[in-house]
Amino acid sequence: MQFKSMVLSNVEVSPGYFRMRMTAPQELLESSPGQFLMLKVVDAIDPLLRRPFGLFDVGTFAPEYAGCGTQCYTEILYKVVGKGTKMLSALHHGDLVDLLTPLGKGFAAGPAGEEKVLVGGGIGLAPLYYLAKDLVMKGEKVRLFAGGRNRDDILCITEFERLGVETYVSTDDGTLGERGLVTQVLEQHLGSGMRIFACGPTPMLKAVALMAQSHGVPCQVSMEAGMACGVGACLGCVLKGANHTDETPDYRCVCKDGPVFDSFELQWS
Amino acid sequence: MQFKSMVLSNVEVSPGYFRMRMTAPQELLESSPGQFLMLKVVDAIDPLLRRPFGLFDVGTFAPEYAGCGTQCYTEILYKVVGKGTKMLSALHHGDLVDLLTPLGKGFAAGPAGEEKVLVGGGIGLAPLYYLAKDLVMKGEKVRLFAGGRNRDDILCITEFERLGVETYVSTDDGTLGERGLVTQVLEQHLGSGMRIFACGPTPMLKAVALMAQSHGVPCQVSMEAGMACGVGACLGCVLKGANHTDETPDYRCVCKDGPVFDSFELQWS
Amino acid sequence: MTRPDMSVEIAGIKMRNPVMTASGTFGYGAEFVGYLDLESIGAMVSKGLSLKPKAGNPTPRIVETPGGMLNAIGLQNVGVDAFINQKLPYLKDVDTPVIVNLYGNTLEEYGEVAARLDGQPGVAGIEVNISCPNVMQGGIVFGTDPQAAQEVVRLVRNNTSKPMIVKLSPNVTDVVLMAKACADAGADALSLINTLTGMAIDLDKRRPVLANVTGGLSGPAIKPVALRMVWQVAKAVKLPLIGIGGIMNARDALEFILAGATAIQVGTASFLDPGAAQQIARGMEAYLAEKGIPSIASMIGALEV
Amino acid sequence: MTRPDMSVEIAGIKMRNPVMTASGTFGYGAEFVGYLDLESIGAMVSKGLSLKPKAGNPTPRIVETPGGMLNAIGLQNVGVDAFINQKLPYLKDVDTPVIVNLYGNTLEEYGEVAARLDGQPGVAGIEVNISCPNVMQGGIVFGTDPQAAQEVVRLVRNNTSKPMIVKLSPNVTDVVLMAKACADAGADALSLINTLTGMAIDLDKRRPVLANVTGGLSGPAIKPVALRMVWQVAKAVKLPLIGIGGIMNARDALEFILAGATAIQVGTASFLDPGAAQQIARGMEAYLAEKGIPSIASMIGALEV
Ligand SMILES: Cc1cc2nc3c(=O)[nH]c(=O)nc-3n(C[C@H](O)[C@H](O)[C@H](O)COP(=O)(O)OP(=O)(O)OC[C@H]3O[C@@H](n4cnc5c(N)ncnc54)[C@H](O)[C@@H]3O)c2cc1C
Ligand SMILES: Cc1cc2nc3c(=O)[nH]c(=O)nc-3n(C[C@H](O)[C@H](O)[C@H](O)COP(=O)(O)OP(=O)(O)OC[C@H]3O[C@@H](n4cnc5c(N)ncnc54)[C@H](O)[C@@H]3O)c2cc1C
Ligand SMILES: Cc1cc2nc3c(=O)[nH]c(=O)nc-3n(C[C@H](O)[C@H](O)[C@H](O)COP(=O)(O)O)c2cc1C
Ligand SMILES: Cc1cc2nc3c(=O)[nH]c(=O)nc-3n(C[C@H](O)[C@H](O)[C@H](O)COP(=O)(O)O)c2cc1C
Ligand code: FES
Ligand code: FES
Repeated sequence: MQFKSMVLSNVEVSPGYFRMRMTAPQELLESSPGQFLMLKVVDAIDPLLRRPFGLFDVGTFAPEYAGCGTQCYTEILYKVVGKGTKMLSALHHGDLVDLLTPLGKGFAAGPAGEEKVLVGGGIGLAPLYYLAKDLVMKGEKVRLFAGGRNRDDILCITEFERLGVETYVSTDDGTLGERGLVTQVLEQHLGSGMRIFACGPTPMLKAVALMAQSHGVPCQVSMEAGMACGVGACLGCVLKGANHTDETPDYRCVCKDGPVFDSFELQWS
Repeated sequence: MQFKSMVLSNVEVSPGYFRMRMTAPQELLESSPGQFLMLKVVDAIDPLLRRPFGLFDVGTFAPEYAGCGTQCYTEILYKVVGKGTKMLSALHHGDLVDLLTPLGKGFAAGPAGEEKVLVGGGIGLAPLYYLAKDLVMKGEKVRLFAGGRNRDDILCITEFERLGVETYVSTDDGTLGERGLVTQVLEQHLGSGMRIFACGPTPMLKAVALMAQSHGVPCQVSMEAGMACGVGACLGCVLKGANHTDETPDYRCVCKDGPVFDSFELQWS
Repeated sequence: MTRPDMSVEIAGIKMRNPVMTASGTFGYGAEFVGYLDLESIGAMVSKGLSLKPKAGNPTPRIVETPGGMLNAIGLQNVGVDAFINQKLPYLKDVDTPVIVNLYGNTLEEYGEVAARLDGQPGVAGIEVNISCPNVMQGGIVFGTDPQAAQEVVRLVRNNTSKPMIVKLSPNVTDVVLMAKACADAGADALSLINTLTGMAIDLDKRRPVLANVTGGLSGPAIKPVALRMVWQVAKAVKLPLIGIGGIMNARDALEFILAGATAIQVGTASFLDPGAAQQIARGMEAYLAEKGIPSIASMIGALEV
Repeated sequence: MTRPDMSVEIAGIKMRNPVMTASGTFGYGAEFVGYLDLESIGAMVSKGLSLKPKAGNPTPRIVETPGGMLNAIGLQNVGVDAFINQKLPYLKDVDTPVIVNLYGNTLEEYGEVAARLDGQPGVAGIEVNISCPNVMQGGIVFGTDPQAAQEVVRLVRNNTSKPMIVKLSPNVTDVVLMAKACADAGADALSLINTLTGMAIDLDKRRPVLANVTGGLSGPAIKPVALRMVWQVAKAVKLPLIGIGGIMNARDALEFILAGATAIQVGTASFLDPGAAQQIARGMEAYLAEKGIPSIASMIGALEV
């Protein structure tokens, strides 16, 4: 869908990280965790392209103004890294943005009764909250491993805990949780009957994917790539599939075939 | 000067016309009526170029917050005509803009004791308020002839009257003041001992200039042209001087030699 | 009030309005269902097809630039046979002409691709890309040399009975020379412009942003160059022209019509807004209605210079 | 921490840093006093001078385009003699090299203008504009044809003992060919790019916006094209290069240095911000300091491809 959305709130949750809530049509309640949106920050050519963000949350609320039933919202959690996200961080309640969503292929929850292990690196946590909410609603046991460089990069942990998710935090500098990489903490907990859902920087995803594969744990990863269209038309966002060679190329679109892939689908070397 | 300025207020004074007050350094009190500013609406490339606006007012005020002396402000009065002015109209208190000002050559008040006749067409009124204030402070007798298509185009007349300026209003459709062109109303009042200061659309300025010349009344006109630099460097904003021919060209920069010209300086054919 | 007549015809291809989608920016059409009505636009142009499936370039393939973007997709496509078998059937049920953009890695391949498409009733016409600046072999030489371009165009002409549009590169000293060469060699219509060759650098990494180093610049940034070239070619060549380059809205589109284009293509704009082509068609009609202009045909080349 | 060494040398012209102002965008220098310190930049390039004063084109002469602007000033200038008598004396007291941009309406005029400047001690070097796309006679032919360019460059070479920079047009199929031609004919350095030829249309009036119909596109929109051309020429030609085109900030400037430019020129940016050149120089130095890079010279052409 494409629609104009009104910003409901836009709050700095940690230095340089914002959480923005926007109105959405009811149909968005049908979206899956792991899907994303493409946001046009301004109705001008700078920045030109839409910016992709994972769905951090989708839900309903009762607006304050009288005479209006429940209304659907979506949220994104984003890090200010450049021009577009900087302009985004200056929006406030009442501003309009243009959204394309739900886009792409989300996480597959997998069979009931497994232990669902969520692994997030920094801003990679964003799509995992929507996933956690969904899994908890389905009655699954959910654990979250969240890593970052320092404590400012550990986002919205209370929100996860409120859902009843067991959380494990680690930071490179030890300012919050264990000192070390999230993958080191994860490795100590890996075992059978688990299913991993990971999002974060590509080196982390690679480490998680290879670790999962060597432990025989099924693992889905949510990937990033530069995007122009978000709908599979420009072929700008491709990654190499597992069997890709220069002679028999096999490219996958992050926007359409992903952003969530089974770890075996992709080439990690 | 170039400086960052904070928007103090930005109010729609008539449909499609806004009046915006901004902070300015004390030095701007030395500016002359008729001078202008170049405003960069956003710190982005769309719109790319600065937009020129006449100084509508310059003055001082005592800010509400404690511990701060008087502060200088400037105002512009502008019409929303395109992209830049549309974005401008969305600014509010606290937003920052970048200004170059005072630019160009303003009005020369002329000898004391003359009748100072201000002629404004639509948004051409903008620089005349600062001029009226200045002339009234010097103890001059000031009349204003303000014209527009309809009553919505007649701006800030009360402000002029509050200064003690005698005002004559005309509209094309008669919805305010006399029905007819401002030049028709002006012609009935023309006589010796006057000095005209005019700003408005070029056809109006041409009519005023020729009328003034035929009545032997000195006349200054404030002109417009597309501008890039505002400082006389790009040579984009030129007009033909009175003696311009294709063989002996004589171009004048609106930004540096103007925007105010003596009516005899320019070619009106 | 009667609705303005928006229909145009390019080399026998009848279109309900002058708005086409540009090759490589609209996938194979189906990607945009749900965002616009494929039957609201004048024609669709497919992604550029080659004889064999083509993998395209390594990544990164795209980067945003001021007012534009660079792409070095490397002409990734499913190949002409897969297009005919997998993509075309769906498009056959859509009542909008499908124009197939094609290229060859060699001269011969151009002819071969054209030949395979010739028998396909679902193909309303072909657009020959002699101008893609991304691939080492192929496009680059043909599109910037009049003789080479003529060879390609003649060969394709001999292999097709379909209306043949030739797409010109802007990376030339004299676009009029190229246009005349293609006209003389048998093109039925010309489309212009393809992308301008550009480059982006990642300062901190000290590396080009694109894996391919250079890429093709598209988007609003190139509009003035495109408009100039359409105007120049319109003055010099009698063939119908299709204007392309930075068209974001109905006003942009109508400017190209005034400059001499019979139709226009919407490229990068479809990335910003997948419904752009439909909105532009609608906006063009609204402009004519508002101004009381009875037909779009009356605006073609109507610029007063 | 020692300050990074920002100095560069172009054909014997020593500059405190690589930031120059681009011809036609900085007037004759004096216009910018009060907005920046003329002694904070590497060099100033004058408005393009001809033998006689030149009126330039009718108006409108400029129009904003997406991410850029078109200009058709028509090379209005005071003429070389008035420059020497009226503008140069002021600039002599400024401790920053002055480079005079020049052009001729005929081949002979190029030589004549160069000759008149040759004896002037206040002139550190000349920049020969063979590339202005605005004027009917003059620039357009010389800048797009290798033989014609060589003739101009040879003639100027014979009329000057000053360092000679030749400024290239981007409106060519092969900029490397043009660069080599100018190098062979005796250029000491090359600057690139001049503006891309473009056009803007006023839809409602059905007329071109510019009185001259076409104009030169400058500003951020053209940066990818400029960067590509600098990189291409740097690989092929040994002369020092000056990168120009859409440079808005220090990062843009450093990208051109990585691509192979020894110095850069700031054009349209000075319109948006009259202090741009100084800020860019300052920002470049700050970048080197922050990254611990000892000298700008070490970054020239340091792109890893
Ligand atoms: C499917 C997907 C989901 C994403 N979800 C989130 C999210 O939930 N929260 C979040 O903060 N970020 C998310 N991102 C990354 C986010 O899109 C980029 O941070 C954003 O586009 C940067 O825009 P900018 O204008 O601020 O930065 P720019 O000025 O454009 O660039 C700054 C830096 O960000 C990189 N970058 C730019 N565009 C992209 C892009 N499209 N993808 C990846 N990197 C880019 C650039 O290479 C550069 O290093 C997601 C990306 C993808 C592809
Ligand atoms: C010295 C000077 C003083 C001015 N003072 C005022 C003032 O006090 N109040 C006010 O409302 N307007 C004033 N103007 C006009 C004002 O600058 C333009 O209306 C404004 O730049 C339009 O910007 P935009 O982005 O909204 O319109 P655009 O989208 O850029 O263009 C919309 C229309 O405005 C015209 N236009 C664009 N730029 C200029 C320009 N630089 N000069 C003239 N016309 C232009 C275009 O040709 C077009 O028809 C002044 C102009 C000059 C030269
Ligand atoms: C991602 C992308 C892929 C493209 N692929 C092709 C192609 O396969 N064949 C072709 O002839 N042109 C291709 N083009 C060029 C466009 O069709 C069009 O000529 C160009 O983008 C200029 O138009 P625009 O500014 O509206 O995008 C491509 C452009 C983009 C942005
Ligand atoms: C208004 C204007 C006038 C110019 N005049 C000249 C000139 O006289 N001689 C010349 O060689 N280049 C001239 N140029 C080209 C610039 O020097 C520069 O090459 C071009 O603008 C690209 O740089 P930019 O994108 O930084 O502006 C002019 C450019 C502009 C915008
Ligand atoms: S972003 Fe265009 S194909 Fe994925
Ligand atoms: S606006 Fe540049 S010279 Fe007047």
